[in-house]
Amino acid sequence: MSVVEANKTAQVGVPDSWEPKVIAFCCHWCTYTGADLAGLNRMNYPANVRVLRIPCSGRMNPQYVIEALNKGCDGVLVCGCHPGDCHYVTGNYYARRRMMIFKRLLEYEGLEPERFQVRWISGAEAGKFRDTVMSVVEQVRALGPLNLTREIPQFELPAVPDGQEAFNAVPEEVMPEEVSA
Amino acid sequence: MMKYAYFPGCSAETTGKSFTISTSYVADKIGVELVEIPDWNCCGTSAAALTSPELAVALPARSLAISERELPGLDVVAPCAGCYRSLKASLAYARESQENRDQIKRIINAPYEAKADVLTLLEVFESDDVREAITAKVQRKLRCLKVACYYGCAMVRPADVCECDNVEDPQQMDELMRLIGAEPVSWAFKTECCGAAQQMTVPVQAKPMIERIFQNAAANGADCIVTSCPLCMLNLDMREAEINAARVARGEEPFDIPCYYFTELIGLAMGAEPDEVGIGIHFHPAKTLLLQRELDALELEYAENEARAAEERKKAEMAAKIAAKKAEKAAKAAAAKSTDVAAEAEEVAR
Amino acid sequence: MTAQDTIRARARELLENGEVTTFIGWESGRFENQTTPLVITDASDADKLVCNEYCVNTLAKYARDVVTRGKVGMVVRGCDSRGIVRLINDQVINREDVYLIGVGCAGVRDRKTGELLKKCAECRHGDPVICDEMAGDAAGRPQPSERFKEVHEVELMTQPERSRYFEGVYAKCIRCYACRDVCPCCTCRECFVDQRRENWVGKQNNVAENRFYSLTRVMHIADRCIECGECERACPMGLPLMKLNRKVIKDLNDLFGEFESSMTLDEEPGKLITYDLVDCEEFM
Amino acid sequence: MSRIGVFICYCGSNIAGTVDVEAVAEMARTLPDVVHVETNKYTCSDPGQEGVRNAIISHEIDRVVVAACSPRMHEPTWRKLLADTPVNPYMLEVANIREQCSWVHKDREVATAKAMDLVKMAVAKVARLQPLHSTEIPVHKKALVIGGGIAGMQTALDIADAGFKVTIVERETSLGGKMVMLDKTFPTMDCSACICTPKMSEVGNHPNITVKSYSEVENVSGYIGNFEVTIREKAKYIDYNLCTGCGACETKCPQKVVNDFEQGMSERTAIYKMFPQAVPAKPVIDAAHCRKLAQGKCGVCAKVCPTGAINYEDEDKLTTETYGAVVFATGYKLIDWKPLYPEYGGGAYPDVITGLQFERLVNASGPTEGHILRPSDNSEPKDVVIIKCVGSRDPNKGKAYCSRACCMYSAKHAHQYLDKVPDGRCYVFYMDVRTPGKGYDEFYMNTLHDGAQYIRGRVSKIYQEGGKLICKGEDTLTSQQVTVEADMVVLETAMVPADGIDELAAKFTVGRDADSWLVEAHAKLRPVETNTAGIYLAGTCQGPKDIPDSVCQAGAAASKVIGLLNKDVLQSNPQISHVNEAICQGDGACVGICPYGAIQIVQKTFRENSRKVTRPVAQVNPGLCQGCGACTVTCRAGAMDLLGYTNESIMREVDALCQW
Repeated sequence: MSVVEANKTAQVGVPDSWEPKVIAFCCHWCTYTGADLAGLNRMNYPANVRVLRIPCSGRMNPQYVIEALNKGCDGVLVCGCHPGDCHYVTGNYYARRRMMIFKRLLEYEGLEPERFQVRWISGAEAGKFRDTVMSVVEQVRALGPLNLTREIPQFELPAVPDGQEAFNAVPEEVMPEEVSA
Repeated sequence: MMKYAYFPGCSAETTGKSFTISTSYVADKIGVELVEIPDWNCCGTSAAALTSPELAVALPARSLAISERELPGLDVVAPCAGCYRSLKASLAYARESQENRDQIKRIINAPYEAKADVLTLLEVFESDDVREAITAKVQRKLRCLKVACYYGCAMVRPADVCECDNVEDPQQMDELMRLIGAEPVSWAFKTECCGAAQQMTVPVQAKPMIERIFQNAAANGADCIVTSCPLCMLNLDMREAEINAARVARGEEPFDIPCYYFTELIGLAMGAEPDEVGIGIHFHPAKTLLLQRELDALELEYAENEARAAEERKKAEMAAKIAAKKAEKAAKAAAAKSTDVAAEAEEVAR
Repeated sequence: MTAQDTIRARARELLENGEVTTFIGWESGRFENQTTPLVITDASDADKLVCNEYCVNTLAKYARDVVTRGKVGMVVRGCDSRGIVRLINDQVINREDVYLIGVGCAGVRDRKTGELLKKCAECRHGDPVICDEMAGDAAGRPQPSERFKEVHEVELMTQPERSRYFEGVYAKCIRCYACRDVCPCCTCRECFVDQRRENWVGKQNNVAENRFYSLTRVMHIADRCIECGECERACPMGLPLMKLNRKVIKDLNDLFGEFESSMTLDEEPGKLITYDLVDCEEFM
Repeated sequence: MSRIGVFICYCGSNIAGTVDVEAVAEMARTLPDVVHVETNKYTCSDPGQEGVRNAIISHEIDRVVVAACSPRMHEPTWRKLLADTPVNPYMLEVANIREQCSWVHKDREVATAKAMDLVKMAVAKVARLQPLHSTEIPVHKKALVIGGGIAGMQTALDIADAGFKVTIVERETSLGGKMVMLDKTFPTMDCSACICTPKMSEVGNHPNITVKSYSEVENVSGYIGNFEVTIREKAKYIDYNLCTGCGACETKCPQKVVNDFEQGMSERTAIYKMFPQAVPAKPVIDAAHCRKLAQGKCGVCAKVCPTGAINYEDEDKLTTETYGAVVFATGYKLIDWKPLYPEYGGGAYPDVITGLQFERLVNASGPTEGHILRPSDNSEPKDVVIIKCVGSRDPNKGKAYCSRACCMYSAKHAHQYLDKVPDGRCYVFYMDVRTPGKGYDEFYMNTLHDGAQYIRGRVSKIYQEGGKLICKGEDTLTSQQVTVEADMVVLETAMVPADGIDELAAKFTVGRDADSWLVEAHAKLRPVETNTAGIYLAGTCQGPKDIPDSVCQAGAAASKVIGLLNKDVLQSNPQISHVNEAICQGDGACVGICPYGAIQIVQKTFRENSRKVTRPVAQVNPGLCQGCGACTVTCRAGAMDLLGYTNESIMREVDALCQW
């Protein structure tokens, strides 16, 4: 998860051809239907979004978001029926709680809020689907690619906490405290 | 010995003097110690709330904070219903969140954790220990006295602040009255507003509020009204004459319904003279009724004793009659037997 | 009679009359003031048991491994007992599988510095929440005032600062999974990191995948974490894992109402497997 | 090794206009496991489908990707096509390159690239799918209706008329429910009994309907088409085969009991029929009050019974039967206003009565034979106050909702009172008057013309003084305090669900809202279905309603049931949750989250590490699971998975997509 400044410097190296990749997890009954309706109405939205159909937003495992970010998506959108309209009655209520917590956790660890968004879009809200996709793509485009730091930087061995030292300390004379520190 | 921090309120030495007198009389008797909170201040009542909500919370909190510091571990008793409501509302606010407590601390510039509860005098009297103590100390039961227990509005509302589970028909005072032999009537104005706060500003609206309380008490056969709120007491007791004058002018019967603090009646039942518990300083004459009812009680007792004696006499007569009948029967049987024996003997002899 | 004496005596009795087949406690380690968990099956070993302020390991999770051999007796403090409640509520063990001897705990100490361990300084429940008997008195220690101080500090950082901070954290992670192994909430029969078919999370030791492993671990224990702090204590690289666990607990508290997991055997279902119609809405 | 066939559709120019279909096909050929790629002008056309079928045979394809229009459009078509081929219908993935690609993007290059990605995703997913088989669920052609009120009776009649067997379970001793207690019905003022009792006897005599009166549902298991229901028929102490319903026992029974049917305003005997027109028209013995049963002495009824039908040894009977469908018609009761409204006396004043008590008072067969007499002294009240919304629209004390029928029946009560007591005065305190319905507002207007005084405001206090009930309130239109000295007060109290609804609904896993009304599957589009397939709702169990609406809903529920029972078998949806028992821990996180109650924790024995271990694992009821997948996310170990949308397939889909 790169930081904004890092992005700005990185942006120099970003080729002009770079396009953000956004994956949208859409529930079958509402948002996927809304996306289809956008097609029927020949609405236009950026092609940077790929829709992955799931039966219900309650099926949305946070792990899929992690996988997408890890494998190179620049943004993730999760969409479901409006609370109260879930085809399976309660799925999106659970999704709402889970995604609220998960989103906060990702942001706590430094992910830009724009990269992971959740929206309720009904089967009739083709316009909302288009607008949401456009705004998410634009926001992610503004942030630049998600350059995850992968390499482990060289760093000094941390002070080994207790216990660990006891483990290393056989025999104790060989492992004086200065070494482990 | 039960011990409480005592928040007297401004009426204690003035308009509610007889409440204070009777309370201390009864508390002494039953072993409840009331320790006055040092340097307590005005509870703020409705005036503070009108000025600023913070003031309404902070004023009572100051006294509670002093009590927490000086009288740790003691719950606070506020006999005046107005004080009780203010203190309780402030306490409820403080207990809502740490933020609220911090705000209060900032304003009063003193530590305050809202530990102690705020109680009415009635709540103190609710405990089983106090009830037992009262029962033990009662010397004369106030029989024949029909009382309308009047709780007033401030002790029960707002219901969530006052934690009152029966806003329309509270029972604590009624039970205390039963304990001392009086007969609480069932009536509909137990917690109705007496209009005290409006008497000066909108008397046209407020006077009927008093009148209908008396009206309903009378309609339900009460001799008197018993209250636990100094403001209600003042309002009802002082203005009864005024109400009566208006009624007479309208050609209606005036009321003769004295008002008492519940502590006064408990004190009386414990053997106090009316003046000892402050009954002598009421506006509406309050002693005659008590004398009358005492006489009624004596009469009733006499009648009951008579009835009991008559009953016993009847029983004894009955028993005697039965015994006589039994004896007669036995005698007859014996006689019959003896004739039989005689006959047999005769037979044998023959 | 000290709590330690009581524990030894009771462990002996329980093993002798067959009420339990194993007993879990601590024994003295090789070094001064060091202890290690001890599992005994023989009453004659009862005198090896110690109970002092250097018993740093939380024992709950050991119960899972030995419970198949029969009823387990064990010593529980606040953290151990909540761990046991967790195991029971997650159907890992049954209440009747364990006999719990409670001890009040005022916190355990670092064997060298003598200082209270971080996890104990933050502990909210020194005394057992369940036990069958108490050895000695409850400690009744005061509540630490600021449960979420650490979390709050991180929250106050800017987004780039937080990102850099956690990159530093995960750069250190060596993916040893000690945090998982020691956690009383991590009781899956097969952990997600070991599932090859789904391949839930990348297995390279790099900053990003370390981070995603950690995020998953946190989400998995989210509404069940007992805040024992064992993950942080066990981490050989000293990663501030409670900053993550408590972040989720704090958010759950703020959003869906105060709670503390694993305090009773009949606790309410977790916050993430329940919902409220009036939950706040931010995804419109 | 899987053999994937990819079929890419031009859809005329719909797709090909923006997407270079041949380029996509070229790319698809390079994907792993793809053995055949074919493009077609219209894949969904007959020749197109024939092409797919032939390709499957000739290339031995075992999984199929169709890149065409939305799966919402033609997924069923492809499934049906595959059913005729060796390929399992669920080894199919549709890449939506029309609605979500060619139609929404204009740039040919971009759209083609996206179409390629969508095909890649589909190929990645289809490679991980497993064959699924739907099973056939037999349908037991018999329906159970719970509740014998007007809604239940109507449902039963409609189903029975369509030729199916129906059982009605009624917990009271007679059919009729609340409607039969009413005097007249608004707005037509026809006599309730006159239109309700014929229905009762029709139900009682219908050859397809079995009435189980004085009975309750004890236990339920199973699922749509196959609900196994155990019914407890409470001991009636009377042999209904012998009893002729002559009523001799009732006239001779010495024990008097408060009559609930008359709302406590009269007495009945311990052996009783609820009311004269009861169906079944035979009495039962109220065991709690019968002298013979409670104290062992009496036995008068057995002596007078000419047929010897009395049996004091009778016991509850349990019967279990299988039903294809269940209809809830459990109705409502009136809220217990007494603890909620101490300001109305909390029940201390006998002349403060409920609307239902008023119904009995004006009813010619009621305790006063239709004379409006107040309960305390049997005098005719000259001033009557009617208070609406007692417990309704009052979130602080009662319920937040509107009880819907009270505006009309309070207007009816005012009308009936003014009709029967011409010199009386009637005051109606209201918050709003809501009269949407055919002829409803006209009816309300007539009541106003009758002379009813409508006062907009609530009554704050009622107390008794001098034999009068003094009602104090506010007229909010004039902002004046109002005091009415009334002889009788009628409280139009809120409707709440019938007693025991929570337990009963839990047995059937039917959802309830916060007020315990049963929840329909969709408020607008599936108003009589529940979320549990095969269970339907009729009448007020779903929410407050008046009679026309209840009957209407009853008919709707019946038509759903008839539709279901007309099928011999149902095809189960195989895309449902599946438990990997090897790693399931049985902690039950999935159980509570399932909206259908399809998951249970069961104890199972396994051989693990050469030992027998009995441990809890989750079990999915395939008849109940609808395949939402909510449970899968709660399962940290991933033991719960959703067939057709497995964790593995979604993860690989994500991976495939990220390669772009």
